[in-house]
Parts: sequence; C-alpha cells; structure tokens
Amino acid sequence: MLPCTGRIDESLLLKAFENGADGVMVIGCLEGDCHYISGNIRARARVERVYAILERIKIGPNRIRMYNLSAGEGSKFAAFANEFVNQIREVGPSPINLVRGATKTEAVTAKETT
Amino acid sequence: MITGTPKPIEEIMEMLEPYDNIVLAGCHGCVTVCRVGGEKEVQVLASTLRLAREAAGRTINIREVSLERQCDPEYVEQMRPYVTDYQAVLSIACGAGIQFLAEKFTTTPLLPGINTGFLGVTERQGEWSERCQGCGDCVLHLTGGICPVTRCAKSLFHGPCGGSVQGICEVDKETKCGWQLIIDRLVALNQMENYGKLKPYKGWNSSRDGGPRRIIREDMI
Amino acid sequence: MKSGSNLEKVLAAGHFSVTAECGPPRGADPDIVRKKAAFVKGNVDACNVTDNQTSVVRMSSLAGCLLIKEEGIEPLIQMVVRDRNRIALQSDLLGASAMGVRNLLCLSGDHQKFGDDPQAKNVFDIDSMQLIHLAKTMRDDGVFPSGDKLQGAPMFYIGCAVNPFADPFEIRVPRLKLKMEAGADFVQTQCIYNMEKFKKYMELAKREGLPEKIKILAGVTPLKSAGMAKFMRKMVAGMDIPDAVVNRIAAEPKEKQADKGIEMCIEQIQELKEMEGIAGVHVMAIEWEEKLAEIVGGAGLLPRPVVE
Amino acid sequence: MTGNLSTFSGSMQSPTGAVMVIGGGISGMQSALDLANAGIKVYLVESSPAIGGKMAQLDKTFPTNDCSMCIVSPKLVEVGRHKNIELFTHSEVKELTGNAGSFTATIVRHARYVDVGACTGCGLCEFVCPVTQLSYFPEVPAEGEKKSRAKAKVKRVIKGPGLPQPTSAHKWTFTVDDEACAMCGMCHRACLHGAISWEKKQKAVIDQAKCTGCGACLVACPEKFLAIKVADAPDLEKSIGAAVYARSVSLKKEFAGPEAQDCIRCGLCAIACEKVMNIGALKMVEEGIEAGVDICQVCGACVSLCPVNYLSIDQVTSRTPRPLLNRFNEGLNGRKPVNIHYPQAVPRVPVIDEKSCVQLNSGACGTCATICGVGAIHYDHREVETTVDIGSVIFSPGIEVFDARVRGEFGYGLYKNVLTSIEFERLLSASGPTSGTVARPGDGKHPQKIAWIQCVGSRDHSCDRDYCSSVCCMYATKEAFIAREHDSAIEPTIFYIDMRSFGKNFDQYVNRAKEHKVRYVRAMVSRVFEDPLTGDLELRYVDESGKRQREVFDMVVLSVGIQVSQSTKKLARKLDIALDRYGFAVTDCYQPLATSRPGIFVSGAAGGPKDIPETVCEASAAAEAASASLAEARGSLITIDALPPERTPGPDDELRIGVFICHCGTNIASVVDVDAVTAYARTLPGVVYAEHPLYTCSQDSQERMREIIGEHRLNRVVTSACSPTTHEPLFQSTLQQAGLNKYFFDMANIRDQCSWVHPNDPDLATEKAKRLTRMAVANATAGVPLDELEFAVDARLLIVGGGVAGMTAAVEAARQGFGVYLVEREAQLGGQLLNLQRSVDGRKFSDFLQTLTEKIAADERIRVFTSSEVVEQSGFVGSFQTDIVMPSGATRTLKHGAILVATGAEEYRPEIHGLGTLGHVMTQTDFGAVLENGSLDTRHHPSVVMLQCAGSRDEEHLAYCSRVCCNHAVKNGLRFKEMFPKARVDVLYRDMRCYGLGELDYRAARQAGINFIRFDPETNPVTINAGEAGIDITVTDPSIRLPVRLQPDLLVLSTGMKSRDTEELASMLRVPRNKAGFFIEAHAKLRPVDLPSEGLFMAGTAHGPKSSTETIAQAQAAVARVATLLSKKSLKMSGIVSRVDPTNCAVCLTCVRACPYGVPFINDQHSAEINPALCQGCGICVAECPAKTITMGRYDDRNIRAKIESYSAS
Repeated sequence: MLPCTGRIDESLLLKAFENGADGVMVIGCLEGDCHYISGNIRARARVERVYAILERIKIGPNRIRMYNLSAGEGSKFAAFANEFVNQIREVGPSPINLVRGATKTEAVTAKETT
Repeated sequence: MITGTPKPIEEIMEMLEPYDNIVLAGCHGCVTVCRVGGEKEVQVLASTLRLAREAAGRTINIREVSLERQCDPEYVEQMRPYVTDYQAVLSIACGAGIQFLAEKFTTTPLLPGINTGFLGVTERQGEWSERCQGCGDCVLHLTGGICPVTRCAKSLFHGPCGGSVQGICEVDKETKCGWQLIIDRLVALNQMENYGKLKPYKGWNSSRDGGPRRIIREDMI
Repeated sequence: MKSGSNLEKVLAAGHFSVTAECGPPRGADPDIVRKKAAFVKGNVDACNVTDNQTSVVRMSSLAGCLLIKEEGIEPLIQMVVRDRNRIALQSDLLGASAMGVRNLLCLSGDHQKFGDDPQAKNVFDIDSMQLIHLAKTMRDDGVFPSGDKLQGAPMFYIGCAVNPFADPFEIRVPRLKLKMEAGADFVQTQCIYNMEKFKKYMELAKREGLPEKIKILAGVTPLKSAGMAKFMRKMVAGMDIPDAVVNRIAAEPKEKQADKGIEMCIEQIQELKEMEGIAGVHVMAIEWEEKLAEIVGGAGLLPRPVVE
Repeated sequence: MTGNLSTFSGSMQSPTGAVMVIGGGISGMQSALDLANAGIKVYLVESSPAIGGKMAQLDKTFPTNDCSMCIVSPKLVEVGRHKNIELFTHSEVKELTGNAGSFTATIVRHARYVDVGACTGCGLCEFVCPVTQLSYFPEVPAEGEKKSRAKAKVKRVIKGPGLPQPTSAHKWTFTVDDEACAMCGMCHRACLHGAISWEKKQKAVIDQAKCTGCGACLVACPEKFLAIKVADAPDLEKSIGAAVYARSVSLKKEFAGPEAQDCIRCGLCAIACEKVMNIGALKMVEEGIEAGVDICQVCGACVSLCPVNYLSIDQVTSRTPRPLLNRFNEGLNGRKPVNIHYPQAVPRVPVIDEKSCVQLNSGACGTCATICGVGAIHYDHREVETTVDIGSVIFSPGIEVFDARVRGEFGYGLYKNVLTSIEFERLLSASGPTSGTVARPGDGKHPQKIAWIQCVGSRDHSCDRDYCSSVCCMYATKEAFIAREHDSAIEPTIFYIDMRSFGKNFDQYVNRAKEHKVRYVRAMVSRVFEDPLTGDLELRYVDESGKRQREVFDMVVLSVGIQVSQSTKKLARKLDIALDRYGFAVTDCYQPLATSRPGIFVSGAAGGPKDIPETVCEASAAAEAASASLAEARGSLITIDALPPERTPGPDDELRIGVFICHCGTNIASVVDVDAVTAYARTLPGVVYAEHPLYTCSQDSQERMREIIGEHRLNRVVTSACSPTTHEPLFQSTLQQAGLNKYFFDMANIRDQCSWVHPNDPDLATEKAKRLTRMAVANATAGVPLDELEFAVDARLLIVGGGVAGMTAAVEAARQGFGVYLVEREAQLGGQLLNLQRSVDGRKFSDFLQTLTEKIAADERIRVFTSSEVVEQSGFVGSFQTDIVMPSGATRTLKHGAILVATGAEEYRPEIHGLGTLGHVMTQTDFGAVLENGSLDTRHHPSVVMLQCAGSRDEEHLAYCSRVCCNHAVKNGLRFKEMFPKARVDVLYRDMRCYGLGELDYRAARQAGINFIRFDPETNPVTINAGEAGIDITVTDPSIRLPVRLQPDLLVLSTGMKSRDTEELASMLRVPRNKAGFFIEAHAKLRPVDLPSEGLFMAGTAHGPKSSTETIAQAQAAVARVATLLSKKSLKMSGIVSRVDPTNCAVCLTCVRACPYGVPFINDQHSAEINPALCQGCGICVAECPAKTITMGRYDDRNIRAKIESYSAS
C-alpha cells in the first residue's frame, strides 16, 4: 500500500521482478481523479517504461500493467486481479523463475490507499 | 549541460557478453540532471541487466556506484580500491567521464552505457536541445545570440538557404530554421546591418578540426 | 570581359539569354550525357551541369561539363559546398577553368538527408556566399585566399542561385545583394510559378538597383501534369505554385496535360521576356530535355544569337 | 424571524461548551466534526442504528461522479473515532429544557440488545441468525396460565424430486441416556432407518452402524424425558442453535448448488424447529418432510438452514410469509432480525429488531448470544435515558423521500418495474442488493429503455408539494449517466418540466450526459400502464409539438421529491421551533441557520431542499452559528489524552517485534489457520512475541497490547487483522500510549484481502496470510521513528474582500474570538450588495449593511483596510505573512493563521439589445433600483419584458448558469406587479430555475398574472429590435404554439454574474480558478468552502454565483472551518513527508517541476528543500529524483524494498 502510485518508480518495479515476480499490477485512482492530482499519470508513464524494458530483455511482455479504480470498487478490483492473474498464467512463469526452477504463478501487487 | 541518451539494452548486453562481474558507475553531474546517469538510472539499469542476464540463463554481479563526477581525478580515484576486483566498468557518465576512467584504470575495460549527446539546454522536463558545438570561436554577438554553426543544419554563415520554409528547416519539421531565428532576433534588436556584412571564412582550427583541444591557464594552475 | 564565356557575351550584348540544365547520370555511361546534350544543343547559351543534385550521387559535374563541351555546348559548372572543403573546392575550380569551363554556379547544396547516403558527414567548410567570394578573389586578384599567388588565375563567369519564394521573404533581396557584392555576375532563380510574388521580388530588386549590377535569369520548369504540380508544391522546399496554375493544368484531360504544361511554360517565358530587369531564362526541363526546342522555340527565342 | 438577534449580541453568563447535533447524516456529521475540532464537545443523536444518512445510500454523486460511499466513509470513521463526539445512535431526543447557552436535553437510547462498547462488528451474529421472516408469534399466555405448545392439525408432506437420500456427512452421534429413557418408544417409531431397537418395557438402543444422524429420535423424544444425547456436534457446547448452524454450513459447502435439490435427510430443519425455535412443526417421514402448516410460526429458520434449498417458505406454512426487508437497501433484499445497518456502518454494531427476533418474542433460539465471542448480546437490554448539558442545538434530521404511491397514475407499488430514484441508487450501488447490476425487480431482466419521470412529489400543488426539491434534475441525470456506464445497452430518457441544473458545473454535467446518449424530453407524463405479461411499461405524454405520444419502456424510475417526515415534525414540536406548512424549519434570510428558538440552529434539507455541497456548507455554518456564542467556553468540556514520553531506540538496539494475528471472531479464523500463522510469525527474524487475540481491536485486547509492549520491551509492532484505513489509527494510538513511536508499526490486512476473498481455499488463504504478515514484519523492521512537526498557530484571520461574505465572516470570526484583518479593494465595504435593493422578504439591504458595518466598527478585534490590496503572500497554514498596499502607498505585513478569500463577483453588463445606450433597456439590478427610487411614471402602467439568460448559458458571454437570475426576475416582477397591478409583465425564459422554496414565488408570480414565455436559442429564438423609438420583440409562445409580438416600455435583461478579476490573487495564493474565473473548491461535495491549499478558505460569489442568503451561510461555514484551525494552539503535521538529503542533490529541479503542489524549492545552500509543513506526502518527488536523494517516511525505498524482498519466502 502506498499513499499514491506516484510514489512507485521503475527501480522498485524492476526489483519485484528480480525478486521473482511473474507479474506486477499497479493500481491507482481513476485518471483525472488522483488524490494527489497527477500521481497516477506519472505512475502510468513509469509502468510503460518498465513494460518496454521487460519486453526488450525477453522477460515481458504483458507482465506489468497499470489499473485504475475508485475506492470501494471491490468487485472490480477482484475482476482486475483475476484478469491479470489469468493473463500471467497465459504468458507463464517469468524466465527468471524457470531458470531458478520456480514455477508458481503469483503477482506482487502495489496497491494505493484511497 | 552535457546531455545523453541510454544505449539500447541489447547493445549493452552484447558489450557485457564476456563479463560476469562488473561495476556500474553513475555520475552526479550533468547526466544526473538530464536523467540518464544518476543514482536512479544506476539502479534501473543494474536491475535490468541482472534480469536480462538471468533470463538468458547466466547471472551477473553488479556493483552499483555513483561518483560525484567522473571527469575529476579525485572522484575517479575513489574507485581505485575495488575496481580491480571487477572484470569491467560500465559507465553511464558522458564520454569524457568514461574515457577518464579508462585512462586511470588501465587494466580494466571501460564500457559506455549511454550515448553522449550534445551541449544543450532543458526545454522542459524530459526535453533537451542543442545550443553549442564548442567551435572555440564565438560569433554570437553578430548573430543575435543564436549560433549559426549549431542551429543551422548546414552551419551556414550567410543563411538561410532555400530550404527554409516558414521558419522551418528542410531537415525536419521539428527543427526551426536557425537563420530565421537569427534574422527575427536581429530585426528585433534592429541589428540587421550585421546580416548585410560578408563574413570571413570560419577558422575551424579552433574547433575539433584542429585536433583534440586543451586549455591551459597558467593563472589557474 | 571577366571570363569570355558565351553566356557572358550574350548577356553583355543585351540579348535575352537562355540557359538549361542537364543532370549527369547515376553511372559512368557517357552516352547518356551525350544523348541529353543532343536535345540541348543549339537551344541555349549555356547549360548547367548539376553537382550531385538533391544529394543523390551522380557522375561529377566537371566530367559532365567536359562531355557536353565535346558535343559543342557551352558548359556551366554547378558547385556545392556540401561535399568538399575549401581545399577541394579551390583545386576543382582550377581544374575546371583549365579544361575551359567558363561558367560557374555556386550553391550550398541540399542537405544530405534527402539523398541516398543520409548518414554521410557533410562539410560546409565555407558556404555558397563564401565560395562566390573565393572564386572572385582567385579570378580578379589572382591569389589564393591564403594570399599566395596563383600560377594563372581561373576564368569564371560567376553565378549564384536564389529562391525568391523561400522565407523570410524580406531578406531575399538583401541576400541577393550580398551575393552580388560577394562577386556574383549573374543569378539563376528557383523555378517560378507565382508570377505575382516574383514581380514583387523584382520590384524590391530594382529598388536596390540590382538588375544593373547582376544579370537575373528567371527559372522556369514546364509542368508535365497536374500530379507533378501537386507533388512539387508538396515535396520541394520553398516551391510556390498558386492554385490558379494547378487548376489550369488540372482542368485538362490527362493526355492533354503535358501539352498544356508546355503551353503555359511558353506563355510564362514570354511574360518574363517583357518584364523589366530580367536578362534571360533558365529552363529546367527536368528529365524532359527533349521538349527544350519546342519550349524555347515556342517562346520565339530561336535561333540563339552568336556573339563574337 | 429575529428571535436570534438577541443571542448574536452574545450577552449571557458562562455558556456550556457543548452542542447537541440531532441527525447523523452528512449534515450532522460535518457540524459535529467542525465543532469537535474547534474545541466544542458534541453529542450526536441519530435515530437509525448508524450514522451516514441518505448520502451513505447513494451510489455516485453529481457533478463529479465521485463514489458516494468512498468519500463519506472517511468522515464516518472520523466521527466514530473522535474523542469529543459522543454518539447516540438508535436514539431520540425526548425533551429539551433551558435556554440558549445552557440547555438540558434528555436523550433516549432505544434498546439495541447489543453492547456497543463490547461489540467488534464482526457480524457473526447476523450470519448465524436463522430467522428471515417476521414470525407469527403465539399470544403471550395470561398471568399464571402456563403456555402449552400448539399441536399440528393440518399437515402437509413436502416431497422432493425423488426419494430422500440420507447423508451421514458431518454426522452427529446420538445415544440414549439410560437414566433418562422412559421406554416410551417414540424414538423407535421416529427412526426411518431402523437404527433404534426397542421393546415394551425396554430402554431404546441406537445401532450406530445404521444411524444416519438425522436426529429424528432427538426430535421425537418427549420434552419431559430428553433421553437422547448428542455428541460429535461442533459448537454444541455453545448451543444447539450454534451446532445446527455449524453443521448446516459444512453441509452447504459440500452439497449446495444453484438449483434446489432433493432432501438429504440431514434433519437440521426438524431439529431447528423443535429444539431451537421450540415450535415442533416439522417431522421427517418416508417421502420427505411433514410440515404442521397450521402451527408453523413462519420464522424461516428451516429454509435458511436447509443446506440444499429443498424447503421453501410457502411450503411449510399456510400463513402468508412476511419477509424481513433491508431498510438500508430500500427493501430490495432481505435481512435478519439481528442486522448491521450497512457494511461500512458506524458504529458497526448490529441492532436486534424487537418485532422479529424470536428470542425477544417467544424466548426460544438465542443462538446469536451463544455464538458472540465477546458476549456483547444482551436480550435484557432496555431503553436508557441520558441527560446532557449543552449550549446550543443543531437540528439536522434530514428528510425522507416522497411516497410515490400518492401519485397513483405512475403505478408505483403496483407495477414491479416502477422504482423510486432512491431504490435505483441501491440498484446501481456496488454494495447494493444486486451488487451494481441494473436488473428489473420484476423478472431480473436487464432493462434497455429506462424512463425517469421528474417532479414526482415536487412542484405539485395537488399533493401539497408546491416547492421544488432542487436535486432531482441532477440526480436523475446522474443515475441515467451511471446506468449507461454500468451497461452501455441502456437507453435512458428523462421526462422533465424545467431542467434545473443551476449549480456550479451542473450545466456541463447535463451536456456531458447528453453526449453520453441520455435523452431529455420536455413533457409531463400523464400515466403509466403496465403490460401484465411482459412487465413492460407504456408512458403517455404530450410532446412539445402538442402531439399525444405513447412510448414503451422496460423500467420507470420516479424522481421522487424530498419531504419532511412526520417524526421530524413531531421532534420540531418538542423542540418548539417553527416550521413552514411543508415542515421545513423557518429561518431568516440574514440568519439562514437560526430557527425561531434562540440557541437552536437548523442545517441541511430540514431547512429546505438542497444538495450535498449546500448541505455540507450549511452544516459548517450551523456549527459556527451554534458555537459563536459559546466561544468563551471553548475547550472546557473536551478531553485531550496525555501520552507518555517516547522511548528513543538506540541505533544498535536488538530488534524486538511483537506480532498480533487477529481472529476477528471467526471472520478470519474460520478460513485462515491463525495458530499456524502465529507459529510462523514466531519464526520470522526479529519477532520475539506473537499471539492471536479473538479481537485485536477490542478494548481489553488493546489494553493487553499496551502491557505486552512494555513487558517484552517490544520496539516494533505488527498486526495482521482488518483494514488499516479503519483500524491503523487505533493500533498506532496504543503504541503511543505504550511510549512507542507510532511509525514503528505495520499492519497486514488478512481479512478484507484474505479470509473474505478466499473463503473456499483455507490452505492457500493461510499461506497468503503468512506472506502478508511476513511482509508487514519486514516493513516494520525497516521502519524508523518519525517525528511529527508541531508549530504554533497565529489565531488571526485574513479576509480578502469586504462584501457581505467578508463582512459576515469578519463579525462571526471575531465572535469566535479570533483577530480579523479585513482587506477591501474599494473605499467602502459592502461589495455587490451596495447595488442591490431588497432581500427576498422585502427588507432593505442598506439597513442590513449598516448593522454589519456598525458591528465591525464596534469590534476591536477587527482591523479594516479599505482601498487596500494584497500584493505578496508567503508562509503556510498556521503562520502566513501577507503584504498589503494601503491607500497611502505604504505596504504593511500582516501575520495570520488562515486566509479567507471573499472577493465576490459582479453583475455582467454585455452590450446587447442596447444595454448601456438605451434608457429603457436595463439589467435586473437597474430595474430593482428604478422600482426603489420611484422614477417610474406612475400615471400609466408601463409594460415590461424580462429576458432571462441574457448573457448566461451562452458560450459567447457567460457559459454557465448564473443561478440567481430566475429568482431575481420573479422577485422584481412581483414587486412591480404590486406597484402597477394592471401593468403587463412578460418573462422570456429557457428554464425557470426557481429551485427549492423559490418555486413558491414563481407560482405566486404566475398567479399574479405575470406571463412566462419559454424560448430556445436554437429551436425558438427571440428576435429583439431595441432602439430609441422603442422595443419590438417577437417569439413563439410554446404554450399556445403561436408567435407573439411584444412592444414593452421597458426591457429588463437578466444578465447574470461574472467573476471579478482575481487572476493575480489566485497565482499569489497558488489556488486554482475555473474557466469562468471562479475559485475551485478543495472537493466539490465535501469541502465546498475549503481551497485546495491548507489554511485557505473561500466564501460567497468568489466561489460561484449565489444569493445573499447563501453567501451569508457560506461565510459562516468558512468561519467554522477557520475555527477548526485557529482554535488550536499548535498544529501537528504528518510524519510522512518528503525530505531532501542535500549531500547528493544535483539541484536538477526535477522535484521542483514534478511536485503537483509546487512545494520543493532550491534554497540558498544550493540544494532542493521541501517544507514539511507544505508537503502532502504523495511521494512523487521521491520516485522522480534522479539522484535518489529524497526520502519519505514509511514509504521510503527501504520500506518498499523490504516488502518486495520479503514477498517470497527467503
């Protein structure tokens, strides 16, 4: 949980993958509805950068994704989580984990308090 | 400031092919300001490399450091104690810094992690543009403070050429015609008489065409 | 006489001169040049030979000049400062003059980005303005810019090019004046379609008294089709083609458009002939040299005068 | 209505520093918070079981589409946790005695049967309660006569699809107690599996091999013997009811499917009916279950307990079932007798409903009490009376919606697919009965065409609802809008009379709705007919061209108006405050919050229809009005708990982490193996203590946590429990009480994010709980103590603008005891009001201004600077410095703690129709003056045409609606008609926006013969030729559908309101303005008078067009908000702020550019610097900094890395 997705940066997102994450979902306020005005927009840009990096180093694609939710959309959150986990199941475990011999598919979640 | 852009990760991976144990060196100078070589980029690149390597089935050990400046001997010396413990140094400072490291650490291969760009200014966060080529013979006082050598695609001294359309250079839509800028400025300063003069052939010997340059100022030594 | 070139003579005698241009081939086959020369011969006072036009690599313009000279056409060598530094430029000037090329056109040259080697390094050691001045000092003072004396000064009728329609318009005339002062004897303009704007340009030029000091050859290019007109308007930097012109040729059925283009070109030349301060025309029948006779003739400019 | 003027003079002895707020809706909550935060003790009385009111029921809110619950729940929590707000829910005010300044109120707490102090809101009682219907309880036997159980005469056997399939899953073991067995053989006869052998004069013996555990024997064994003993029944030790529930749940997991299935002979229905409900109406027979339909009490237990949905309620009884309906969900779904009002309810404590609870009526069942882990349920609760001493009362009971049955022609209550708008809100709500899917109550079909019918119970004389409800046009638009967001197939149509989108940004909202395919039809629907077969609905109406139309819809939503409930009227009588004929509290337009009884103030819709922002604004205003006369008693009754000194941990102290894994009753423990998680926690590095309390948050557990921290010298604490948003502050305060820095804490949410979402996968859930705990421990390990910056507050207020808003605010702030600087650009105070003549009730504004001016002059706490302007502003909340230039040209620096922007607006004067050049063309303001100075020729009766929206709602002029013009025109029209009864007045309008009670004057105007002609710039434009010669107007009158020509003597233009030039001020204060130049509030709904920057507020027309009365209210509201700051000696800032380490700062300006609040700057030490007092703690700069030299509290890289790295077990 973070005060705002604006706090998360590329180095931390990559850390998660170094740490064996098969996928990372970043969940922020609805765009234009950011509690801190522009945090989620910046977060989106950083997520996109990491997406590009992962793709180029043959770890991605589709292992990182930014979602936007308003607080209290619990069911939507669940839907997103399932959608994303299924997406990750499709792309399979991260090459890192294959190398390390791990196989479980899980997603680290950076979630923002709202 | 000196600007730069990150090298494609594939290219860096290729450079690193022979090595498994390296130093990744950032710089707190210009490259931090233009966000290609600071502490954060060191972390991002280090993670990226470790991931890329592991994905390819090999691991790499990276020591992450950021020097105050890679273009000053005292700071560079800070690396000496451990640099020999590593097979190579990947530097994301400007070309000057990288070469300086190479000179100081003669037995360690130095690899560039960024492409050094130009002497430029920050247009806005994330956008930089070139202003000076360091030709060593400044004429800005004659050209309304806008450099014909840098800002004109052909470095003309009597521009603009026929390729200037509505203030845009023929080279690409995003580039303003340097000479249009100069003229607008001269008009504004009403110094058009400067334009009307035939300028002497430029002496390029003061720029890098005269070979690698040196500045020695006795009074400063 | 500065150079004794035919073009200089014709102009000096007060005739309305005609020049054309022919681009060297992208290869070493001399016959291509000779073929083009055949169309040009007799229809012009001098013929430009372009220098790696639009940065596309071609046979060198000096070689081209010599080839057409063999065919009995007076060559006009174009020289751009993009590819050669001042050393190469000087030596080529000397060589050209030595081989009897008497007309010179000093240009900056299009940026290499448009050519087939966009990654090439450009030179631009000196600019076209300075090349004019360079040629002039060598010719008139018989010295190298370094100050050393020449063993035989090159003889050139020195020309420059202007685009009356490029921006900013207000500096176009001052710039021509500057070229004149740098040493240009004549000027060939970018091809003209917008006669209104060109007239304005000439007015300003006259106010500066330029026509007296420098021979102005107006550039024309026959349109092959409405398509070509639209293409040039869109793609060629600083090309100003009014709608009226485009519409006029577009009004014709496809097969008739070429003829219309020629007709319009002829009309234009005649109009230019009547225009005060215009010393001649420069007909750029791009890859259409065969029509040259028809155009020049149609404009009542044949046969070309012979001045001794 | 000048009753309150006396109290305004503030003459009374030692008032009581407390206020009673009646009504716990958004209004009451806001009042309570503003008061409590300004040092006034609050007693908040709410009749329903929880606070939240109508707003908690809404799905989204206009015009921002904010989720209503999301924005209100933080307020719920804050009120619930506030030390100085005493909550009285499920309570009523019985009596009020005394006078302003010192009242005594008697409050009745109705019996709740659940101890609010002990209950942890786990909701278990609600799960186990088997009752779903309102039972038919037997007559309570008269004195002496012992009650006997009725015997069934009418019996019905309920058969399933096939023969019952006995199950022995989760089987109980039945044995015969030889001591008790009376050898009657009832059990032998009851057993359907021949498992019980019995001979005459022999004790029964159960053959366990044959027994299926159906319990028929247990049911059969007569009460006087009770010889059958039960074993192996989980939770039996609690109660038979608990045991039945437990087995039912495990069977459900195993057998339940979507479809009803054949009976599995688990026997739970019969056992429950006999042993839990003490009815004995059910018996198992060969083919199924035999129901004594005549003695069944229809409690619904058998049905709710049946694991396979074999039983349905109407099978087991001959009586009509009376299902218990969820009031919060507008009866769209069911509830239990024990019921938590709604999921986010505060207090989250259930109430047991006396009418339907079996235990309270027949003495049976009582299961909930046996299952409650904290013994919070007490059936012997009785209502309790409390008396409280208070200085003032705020009356904000809110409203109810109009009963749509009164408008029979729309078929509400008859046609299933005709809903009220509030019901539709629940349908839209994600936490509602359909969890957000729009479905027809009739058949669950997804409706495509939905019609909204406006003004149902509003603007309707026939049912005595003449007023306009103000909110319906917008909420209908919102509901249509959101409905389409939920399901793009929906085609909404709104049938309306006038589109009253008069508020800030409302018109844009309506336009956006139109772009989103919401269809608007200006027509009154005459009738709705239902097609009994399809349930579709045919609407009949006359369209604008006058044609009769019939159109079929799948669903109809009635935009019901709001009204005052009978109970509110009764309460008002008790409080002795005057109400108007509709039940709205009567107020005075100069004292909009004061009721007829001194010391009692009204806020919210109880004083007249209004939307949320207006209500919130009034709530603050009421808080101000109620506390101004109590200022001297501020702080006298509030409690501040003192904290022990903080232990400062040494750098090389060993890590001592304590972990608390919460059961949350069974919320967590029923899914997650808390023992395992606790054991695991003990193995984590640094953990020296771990336990698993039943309820970590309960009073005693917190007390214990405090002790343990001391005992085990813990220096980090981690709890794995519920949501940090609601509970973290509680745990952190416990840390502080134990002398530990509150940032040595982290919390894992293993309920909402674990047990609740993975009920069917206990093993994985347990693993997840371990992981979440591990990560929290890692984060706590990385934690560092953070100090919360504290600084003194300058108790003075700077007011920019000396119009009615600024002047009112000055007077009120002074009454609150604060110093005031009042800066006015002009030479004279009064602003726009100087140009206006009379209030709605006809009093001269000049008199009002004079009283205000005198009060200001008389008060030495107020310093006035006229002809002065603000030129420089710096500092932060609590200590600002502002430079002003005075007429002398000299600048002066003012120091103050807060800023109020009250720069106002002015009348728009476009050069149209000869305005400014022609003498007979004027604005409404000019006209008002003309009426006043009697310059009108009284000999003949001049004819007048008024043109509305002459400059408003017009992209070329003012794009927005100026809100006041319609009422202004009506007011001037009426006054003109008084003076010249025979004169003709025509008003050309687009929509008459006489919202709220303004509608009454609109009606009066029509009755007075003023002629209203609707035009439309596109479809029916007005052509006006105004010249020296005269005025010539033509327009088509839609009511007669004929063109009319008007040649009036006067043309009066309603030109609207335009913002003043405040661009410089805005940039100086770094506060945003909208396109029209009005200031933008911090939050459109809940912070209407706050500006986005801390310590800055606004009031009056600087915020947007509004009436003088609304302006006065807003000024008072702003002062209430100011008081929450200036009443404090010092302010504490959060410890979670960004800090720059200058050693690595590259001075690259990245943070300066990235900060959305413009906080970072480059200091004279050539390093970036961030003022902790201004930092909002978003962390954007931390992430952007290319030198990684900015850190932030507990969200530092160090913490996040720790969490990431501990994600997967090392």
